This record gives sequence, structure tokens and C-alpha cells, in this order.
Amino acid sequence: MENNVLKLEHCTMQFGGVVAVDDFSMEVNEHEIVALIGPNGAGKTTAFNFVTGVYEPTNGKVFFHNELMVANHPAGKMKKLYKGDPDQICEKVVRKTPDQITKMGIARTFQNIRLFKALTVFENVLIAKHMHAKSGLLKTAMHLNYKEEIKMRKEAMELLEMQNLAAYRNDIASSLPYGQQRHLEIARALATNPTLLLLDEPAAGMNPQETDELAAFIKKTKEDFNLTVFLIEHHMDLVMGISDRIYVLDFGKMIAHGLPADIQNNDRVIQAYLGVEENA
Amino acid sequence: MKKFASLFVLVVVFAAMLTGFAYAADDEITIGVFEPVTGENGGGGFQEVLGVRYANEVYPTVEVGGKTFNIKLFEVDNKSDKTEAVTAAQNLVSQGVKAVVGSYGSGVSIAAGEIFAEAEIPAMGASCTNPQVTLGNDYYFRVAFLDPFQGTVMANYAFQNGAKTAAVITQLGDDYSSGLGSFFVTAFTKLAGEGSVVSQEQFQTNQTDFKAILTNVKAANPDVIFAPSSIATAPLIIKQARELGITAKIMGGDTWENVTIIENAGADAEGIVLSTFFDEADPATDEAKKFVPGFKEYLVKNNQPDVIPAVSALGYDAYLAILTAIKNADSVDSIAIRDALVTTEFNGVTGQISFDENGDAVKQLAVIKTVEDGAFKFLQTVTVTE
Amino acid sequence: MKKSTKTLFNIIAVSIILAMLIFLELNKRKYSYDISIIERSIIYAVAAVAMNLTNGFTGLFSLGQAGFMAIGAYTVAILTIPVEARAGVFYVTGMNEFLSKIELPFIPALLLGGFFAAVLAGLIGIPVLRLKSDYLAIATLGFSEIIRSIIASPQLNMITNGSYGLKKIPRFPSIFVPMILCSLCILIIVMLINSSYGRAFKAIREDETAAEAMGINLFRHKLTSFMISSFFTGIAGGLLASYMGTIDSGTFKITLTYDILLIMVLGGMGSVTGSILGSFLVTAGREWLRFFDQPLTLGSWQVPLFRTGFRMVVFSILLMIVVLFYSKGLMGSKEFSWEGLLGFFKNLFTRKQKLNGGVSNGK
Amino acid sequence: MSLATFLQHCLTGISLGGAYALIAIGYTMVYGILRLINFAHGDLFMIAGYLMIFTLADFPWYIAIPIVLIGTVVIGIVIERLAYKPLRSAPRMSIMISAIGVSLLLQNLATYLFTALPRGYPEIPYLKRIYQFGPLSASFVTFLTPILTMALVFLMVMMINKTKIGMAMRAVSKDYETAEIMGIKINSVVSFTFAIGSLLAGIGSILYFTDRMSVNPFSGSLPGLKCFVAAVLGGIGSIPGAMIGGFILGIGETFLVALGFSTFSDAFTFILLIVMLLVKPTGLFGEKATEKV
Repeated sequence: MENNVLKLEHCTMQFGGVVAVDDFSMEVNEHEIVALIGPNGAGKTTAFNFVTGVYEPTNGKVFFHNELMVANHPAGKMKKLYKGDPDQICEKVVRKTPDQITKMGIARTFQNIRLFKALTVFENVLIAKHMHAKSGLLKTAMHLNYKEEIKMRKEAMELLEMQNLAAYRNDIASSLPYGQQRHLEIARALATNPTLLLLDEPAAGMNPQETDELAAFIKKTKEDFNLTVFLIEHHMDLVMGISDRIYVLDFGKMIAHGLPADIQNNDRVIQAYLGVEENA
Repeated sequence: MKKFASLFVLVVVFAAMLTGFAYAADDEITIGVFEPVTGENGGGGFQEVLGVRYANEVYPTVEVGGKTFNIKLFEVDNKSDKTEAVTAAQNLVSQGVKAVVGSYGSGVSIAAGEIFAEAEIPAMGASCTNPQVTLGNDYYFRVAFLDPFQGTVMANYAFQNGAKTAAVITQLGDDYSSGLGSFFVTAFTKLAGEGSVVSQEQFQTNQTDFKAILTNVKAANPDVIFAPSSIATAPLIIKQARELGITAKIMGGDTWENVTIIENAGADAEGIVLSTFFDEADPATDEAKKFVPGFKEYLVKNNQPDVIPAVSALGYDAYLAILTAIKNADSVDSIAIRDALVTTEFNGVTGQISFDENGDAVKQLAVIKTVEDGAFKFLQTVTVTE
Repeated sequence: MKKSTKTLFNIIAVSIILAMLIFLELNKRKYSYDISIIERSIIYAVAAVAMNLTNGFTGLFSLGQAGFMAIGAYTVAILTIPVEARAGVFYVTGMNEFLSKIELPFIPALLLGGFFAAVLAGLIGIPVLRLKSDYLAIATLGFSEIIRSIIASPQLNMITNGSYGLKKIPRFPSIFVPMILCSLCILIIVMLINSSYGRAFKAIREDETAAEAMGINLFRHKLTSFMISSFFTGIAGGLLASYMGTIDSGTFKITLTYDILLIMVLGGMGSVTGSILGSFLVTAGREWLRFFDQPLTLGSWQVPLFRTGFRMVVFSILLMIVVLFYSKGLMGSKEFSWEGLLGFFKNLFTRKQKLNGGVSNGK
Repeated sequence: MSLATFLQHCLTGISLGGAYALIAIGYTMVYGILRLINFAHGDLFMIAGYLMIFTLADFPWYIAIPIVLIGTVVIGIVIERLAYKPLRSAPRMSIMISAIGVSLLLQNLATYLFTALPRGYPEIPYLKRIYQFGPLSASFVTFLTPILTMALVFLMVMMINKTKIGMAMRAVSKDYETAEIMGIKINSVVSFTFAIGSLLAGIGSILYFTDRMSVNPFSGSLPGLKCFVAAVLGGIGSIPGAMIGGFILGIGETFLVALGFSTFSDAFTFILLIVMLLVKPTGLFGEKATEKV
């Protein structure tokens, strides 16, 4: 058996007659940083969201640590409309909601930062600890779980200190500067104790200097927490700088995958990105 | 805009501070008026209040122990709502009222009854007709007749006028309507035999479409329809029944004696029959003879139509009952007034009134009226002795 | 502020309240009006705090308060009316054989009322809470109407006494009973809000998608919040039954829900102390504004507008003003603190100075 | 149940359903655009009823009807401008609370101005003439309501699909921000939506009250709630859906009462809602919307 953390098999997404992702397969190995790139509308967000549980693929499977996490096949009206390979239709249907996926050890961030805006920085991180709490509702409500509560608070505080956010702990999340909000969102994701971290365009809206800092930060975090990272991103320099491997999507189809250096020189990728790589 | 808003709040606060500082002088006694002037029964309640106010204007003082006391009315609005009624009743208690008059609508009276009993303040119901108001409550009295009596009266009237079958329409969640309806059913079944009530229908509070119910009634083809209901719903039932081509006689209870019904139901109101407490064309007592012209004038002064609603007459009588009891007791102590009420007997506007062991007015007589040419017309009196 | 000073302040505040309550209790008759306002306020406060738990803290728009209160109230009423008084109460059809023999003490009946309310909340919540929460508003609003018409239905005459309502419900023996019970309820809700579950609720309110990504099961937490809120709403209903002594289905109209909603909005969504404050202001204010309904003459000038019904108009305008201009309510999502109170007075003082200065400079 | 009774019930149900449909359209349009349950819509309908009482006292019907319709539209737009527009960027719950506030205000204002006693609705000539078909008996308005409703729905669908403002409305309902970027004047689209909704409420009010003959300050609240349910049943945002939903409710309710379950006629509406949400949350004609993450 292969030792991959995440694996997508023959994933297809069809909205009505439009194929957004076409028979996409990929894997992310332990302790790797893997990026999924592609021009706008290539279907990378859709593919990403198979893993987060936001979308169900029309057909295909997703494995996490070799455990079947998501599986679906065309049903109802889609049976007729389905344009994919009929041989690859998967039999089982497995659905996991985003919270179940998080509990399995996959944490994520969002493209447009989604912090709990009106809560403090500390509360934002502390909330992520809730799912690991074992005390029942009654015990928690009566504050009889104080040992657990103290432990949760301690862990959250440690995390903030590691991320250099301890100074802001009583500030309201939305009052932080943009870059810090990104950090906080990653810190919050880490608080769920994940083994796989999903980053949805982490450098969106950042200037080059901030992007560089972010790249270093992601690498360091990966080492510190012994993580595997899967990200989708626009910024080529970030992707090229940190990724171990890269997958490229265009019009729903995978057009290339390999090491950053190979991708940079791949003609099809350059074509697809025409003009974009000059920015990078 | 925000400034205006703040200003508005300030004005409200200021206005609130300006008012509400009234103290009772020691030659004054206060009688509480516990009536709905808003809400579902706001209209009827107001008419009752007018009767009480007029009575107070006619008899503003009472002599007790050789000293003349001014009678001051303290009005609270129970908003036809039981929750509000509790607070309103407590308000009367803490105002130190010696006795209470009210209320239109039995529900609020029942809700307040316990409070008056706890505070040992006698209450005189005017037009609340549900037996539960006075039952088991030593402090609640009333000048009106009761629903069982009224239901029997209407059943008798219908039967005597040749009705063999009847349909009954009542309002869900309304003790007046449901109670009166069920008393009618009992009485009519006794008179006309099992199965003579051919259709029993219920409708929801605030319902405005009665066609489905009435279609069922039409299918059952009764001789009369008894539909005790509030002034709000009665015209709707009457008009929609006529629209569906129902020709049966439509009858109602005491609430129907209100010009609003004639105004709203128009020509369709012709021929409806109702029971009531009072007939201005046929004053039963000297008090009534005095009351009719005086109150008509008072109504006009208050921009009301000059037709005397029975509830106003009852409001007047309720005030009179308290007044007489104070005189008889020769005391302004509320417990003494209560004890005096038990034996009080007087000639009111709606006839001679005395109270039985439950505190209910002993009345064997009800007035049956109909609508003719857009006005209420006296039809007959019905006497029932059980 | 030092912790010891705060404790001192708290002790002083609690003793003042206690002293006031004892004074009222001793002069029951004279202050029965005030007592009844306080009792009603504190009962509404429980309902408003419970509503705040779903609406203010979890971000679910539930409008079923009247329905859940009806469940609690009827449970308490049916189970606590003294057995010997029941024949008189169920004077039309008599009471169900089985039920007519069961009489429970107040507290167990109250808990049972809350329990039934929570179970019903679960039954509505399970289909509806999986969907967008807008539907919850309309489903709960509809539900409370259903409950009302079922309670009033003649088919249930033997249990709820249908249209005739219930009376002879034992009333509170003293003001301390509702006071203690209500404080306890509010305390439990506050403790819940400050626990790990409370944080999860707030996370859902802030951002459902992000909360889900934090491993929070949306459906389960929403349902939990909704059911707990309904439990306490049921309890508030039970207390209301005992406060009123008589209830019927008309007591639990939609206006009751709107009253609670107004209290919550006025106090500030997401603030428990705001709800309590709002409850006292609204309940007392409602009585206080009664003068709007009486004709008012200043000197010989008859003030126009003042007549029956004006109070409710003023009341609804006040609600609109709060919603439109002070959308945070009195407390926003903050809680009462002594610092806040001191700050408020300080602010008031300095702002006045500023205002004075501003006027002179401006001219 | 005899055939005549059955047909009579059908007639009642269809007519009631038609009036429900007209109000439901107002809900569905406003919800489609602002995602707002306009709790005040039912009360606007009530206010339109009062307007008619007062205008018909002074004017002949052919002048009174336009005055009432224009008046209702103006009030509808004013409500939107004063109570909803300032809150457009506020949390959704605030704007719904504002709607409840407006509803309360209209009810209390009506109680204050016109008292709680019901007022007789004036008879508009022709509408109230009673026709007899064998055992069936109904007034002209009973027949007119469903026909007029269907005609108006047809017009509305045409307008939404064929006109420029209709396209703008569809755009705003699909994506508010993008529509704004594309140069659509959100404010005028919203106002226009309220105007149309109010106009239909005004027409519905004339039909409904002519049939029921009296108005009180609360006569709008329950029909209002039910019509929102009708809109949900049909699929919120869909105009033909709202019409179908209205008819289902009207007919269903009438037959429930006819069969002697009047206790549950209101409950029926909401049970239908819950069942619908369980089986097909998007309603009969609704489209599934996926949230963008």
C-alpha cells in the first residue's frame, strides 16, 4: 500500500451539462507540500472542495490515510447527463460533512479570511479545541469540566505564543491587520491538531514582501507541527518557492504534474497561463 | 434623523415624568374601573366604561357616617388580554381601590378574580356572563345574567318560534362563545330532542372567512343558526351566510347588541335575533326612565351614536350596585362593602337586582331583540324559571 | 478595578436588592402592583435570555417563544391545579380520568414543562435546522400558532379544557419563589454561554462555514442550543402560569413572542444582562406609558393625540427607533460590569463638557 | 358531502387561494431580492383595506380603486426606504426584526386611528353581485379573483422575463454585489420590487375584503403568515410557484374546515410547510442555490 496522506481518484464534477473537473486523480504524500494551480475557472477550487467536504464530486473517491473519506456516483438526473468515463463509476457512496473531515485530522483556511470576527483572538483559537472536548453538555454547562477547560486554554495559549500572536490575545479578531488575520486563521486551523493542512489561496491580497514572509511561515509551520500541506494558489512565486510537487488544472483537466522546475518549463502550462507567468 | 429619534425618546421620558402624580384626598374614595379599551374587546369595553363614567357623573358622591365622600374612578385598561389583566388588577389593588367595576369579557374577569379575592376587594362584573367568574369566588358579583341562562333563553325562543333544527357556530379559544354555544346545545337538545342540533362548527380567532363553515351549515339545512361571537366576527358570519344563500334565522348573544353590527352587516343584518339585558324603548324602572334621556345626551357629547348599548346600562348598574352597597354598609371598608353586597337589593336600569349565593344577579328575564330597518327592535321578553 | 472592590460592590448590590424584596414582601398589599411588575419582568427576562441563547448567541432566528411557553404553562397548570378544584375548572366536559388524579408539586411540574417544550423543539428542529435558518423563523412562528389552536381544540377539552382555559393554578406564595427560580435559570444559561459549548454557539453565529471547518457539527450544536433555549422558555411559561393563576390559549398569541423579541432587541442581542435590563424596562415601561392612553390636559389645553391606543403606537415607534438607530440595543453584545457603569457615568460627564465646549467653539 | 356542497367548497377554496396567491407574490419577490421575510406585507394589505374604506366614502369606485392602489404602492415604498434601506448592510436578523417592528407599528397605528372594532368594507358595484347556478351561490368577486390572479401572474412572468427591469431584478436576486458592479441601480430595483409587491397586495386586498366585507387592524397578520408559507411551498423566488402555493393553501384549508377540522385549519398551513421543508426544501418550483465558499 502506498504511503500517501491524501488521494483523489477519478474525481469528476459536473454542474448540469458543464464539466468543471474532469476525471482528476492526485495524491499528496506524507510531509509534502503539494500545490494545485491553474488559471481562473480551471476547477481548482472545486477540486479543493472535494477534500474540504463543501462539494461532493459527481463521481470519484477521496482517500485520507488510505481510508475512504468521500465517494459518490452520478444519481438521478445526473445519470443521463454524466459525460465521464462509464468504467470509472464508483460504487459506494460515502459522505462526510466538513466537521467530520476536520475531526479526521484535516484542517483548512479560507480564500477570503473567515475568522470569528466579533470574538477575541484567543477565543478564535480556543473554539477549535471544542471538538476534542470529551465532557458532555451537562458537565460542561455546569463548569464541572474545569480540568479539561484549563487544558484547552493552555494549549490554545501555547499555540498563540508559537505563532507570535500572544500579544493580541484579547483583541477582537477583525481589528487585526490583514497579514495577522491570515496568521490567526492558520493558527486556528492548527488548533484542531491536524495532520493535513489545506490552504485556500493563502497569499490572496498580500504584497510580495508579505508573500515571502508567508512562504517562510508555511515551511516553518510544516516542520514544527509535522504536517502535510495541500494548497491552491495564484501567486506563482509562492507556489514555486515552497511546493515539493505541483498539479496543474486547465478547463477541469489535469494538464501537468511534477516538480516545480518541470512545471515552470512545461509548454502546456505556459500556454494555459499565457501572460500570467510574466507576473510571477 | 438620529437626532430626531433621540429627541422623541426624550419627549416620551419627559412627558412620562409630568404625569401620574395624583393623590387621593381623605374625603375621597376610589372605585376601580377594570375594562378593556384596547384589544379584541376594546369597543365593547369602552361602551361599558362610558356607562360607568356617566353613573359617576350622576352620582359623584356618597354619604358614609354623615360624611360626604367624593367617588373617584380609577380606570385601568386590561387590553382584553389575561396577562395584562393580572397587572392591571394588581395596579387597582395597590391604588387602594375600595371596589372594582368590570370587566367586559369573562376571561379577563376570571384572571383578575383571584387577585381581587386575595386582596379582599369586591368586584362587580357588568357584562361578563360566564359562570366561572363568580363561581367559587366570594368577592366577585355581577349584574348581568349568565350564559347558561342566556343559552336556555335563546333555545326556548327558537323552539317556541317553530325551529326544529339548529346549527351552532362558536369561536375556538373563546370561553364566552364556546360556553354560550354549549349551553344552547344542551337546552335545545332538551327541547327539540336528540339530534336536533344538526351542525356544530368552530372557527379560529381572527378568522375572516367563514364560507367553508357556512357551506357545511347550509348543507345541514337548519331552521336557525346560533352564532354567539364578538362584534368583530358577527357581521362577517351574517353577511357571508346570506351570500351563500342561507335563509335560516341567525341568532346571537348579548354581544350582538351593538350598532357596529348593523353598520357592518348592512341590509343582511335585518332579521337577526339576539338576547340582551336592556331595552331603551321600554324602561323597566324609574332609574331607567331617568337614565335613557340623560345617557343619550352623554353619548352625543362623547361623539357616539345615540343608541344605548346594553353594556353601558350594565356598567351603570354595576356602579349603582357598589354605590348602594357602600350606603348600606355605611362604611368605606372594602370587606364591609362586600358583606353589604350580599344583601343589597336595588332598582337598576336593567331591572330589579339582587344577588344569589354565587354573587350572580337574580334575573329571570331577558330581552329578545331583532333588527328591523337598520335598528334594534324589541321583540319580546323571555322568562325562564328552572 | 480591584477584585475586592468588585466583590464589595456585588455584595452591596445584592443586599440592596434583597432588602428591597423583603420590604416589598412585608408591604405586599400596598405594593402589589410593583410586585406584579417585578415578577412579570423577571419571568420575561428568563424567556428573553433563553431567546438570546438561540437568536443572539447562536444566530438562529427562532420565533416560537409563545408556543414553548404555552407548553410549559399548560403542563404546570394541568399538573398543579389542586385535585379538589378540578371539577370546577373543567366544568364543561370534566377532566380526563387518568390526569385528574395526578397532582405534582410546582418544581417537578415546571421541569416537566420545560422538558416537553424541549422535546417539541427537537421535533421541529430536526427537519428545519438542517436548512437555512430563515425557515426556522417561519416554522417556529407557525408552530406556536399550531400549538395554540391545538390547545384550544374541543378534542382536547378533557386535558386542556379547550376554549375555556384553566384557572385556580396555585399562585406564587411570595416574591422570592419566582425571584430565586428565575435567577437560577438565568445563571445556568450564563454558565452554558461561558462554557466551551457557548463558544461553539458563538462561532456558529459568527460564521457557519468556518465553524464547521473547526470541527463543530452545525446541526447538532444548533439543535442543542435550540432545545436548551426551548427548555427554559417552557420554564418561563410555567412560571407565567403560576404568576397569572389563570391561563387560556389566547395568552400565548404571537404578540407574546414579539414582546420577548422586543426585550431582547432593546437589551442587545448577545447580552444576558441586556435582556434582563430590557425586560424590566419594557414591562415597567409598558405600565408607565399607560398615561398615553388617558386624555391629558395641561392647564386648559387638551393635548391632542392622547387617547386609547396611543401608548402602543409610541411603543412600536420606540422599537423601530432602537432597531434603526441603536441596532446594538442598550448593551450591544457586552455584559454589565462595574467598570462599564462607572465608565458610562464618566462618559456622560465628559461628553457634556465636550458638548458645551463644542457649542461655544462652533458659534 | 353532496356534489353541490363540494362544488361550493371548491369555489370558496379557489377564490381564497387566488387572494393568497396575490399576497404570496409580494413575499416571494421581496425575499428573492433582499432575502427578507417582509413581515409587514400582510399589514400593508390591511392598510390598503382601510384606505379603500375612506376613499370610497368620497369618490366613485373608478377613481377610488386607482387612489387605493397608488396609496398602497407609496406606503410600500416608504416602508422600504425608512425601515429596510438603512439596514441593508446590517445582519439579516436586524432587518427581519425591523420588519416585525413595522408590522407591529402598522397594527397599532390602525388600532389607534380606526379603533379595534372592525369596519365594514364598502361594496364596490358589480363585484358584489350575487350569481346563482342551481344550488351554487357566489358573488362576482369569487369568480373574478382566480381569473385576475392568473392574468396578473402571467403579466408578472412576462415582465420578469422580457423587460429590462425584469432582467435587473433577476440579476439582483442572483447576485447582489455583482449586479451592483454591473451598474444596476440596486435601490431602484428594490423600490420597484416593493412597488410591484404592494400593488399586488393592494389588488389582493380589494378582492379579499370585498369577499369578506370587514377590516380590522389584525386582519392582515394571519393571511400574511400563511402567504409566506404559500411562497415557500411554491419555491421562494418563483412567481408561478407562489400562485400554486396560494391555491394549494386556499383549497386545502377550505376542505379541512369543510370536513370538520376547523381547529387544524391554521395548523394545516404550517404542517404543510414542515413537510415540504423535509421533502423538498427548495419548494415546488425553487432552484437550489449553492453558497460560494
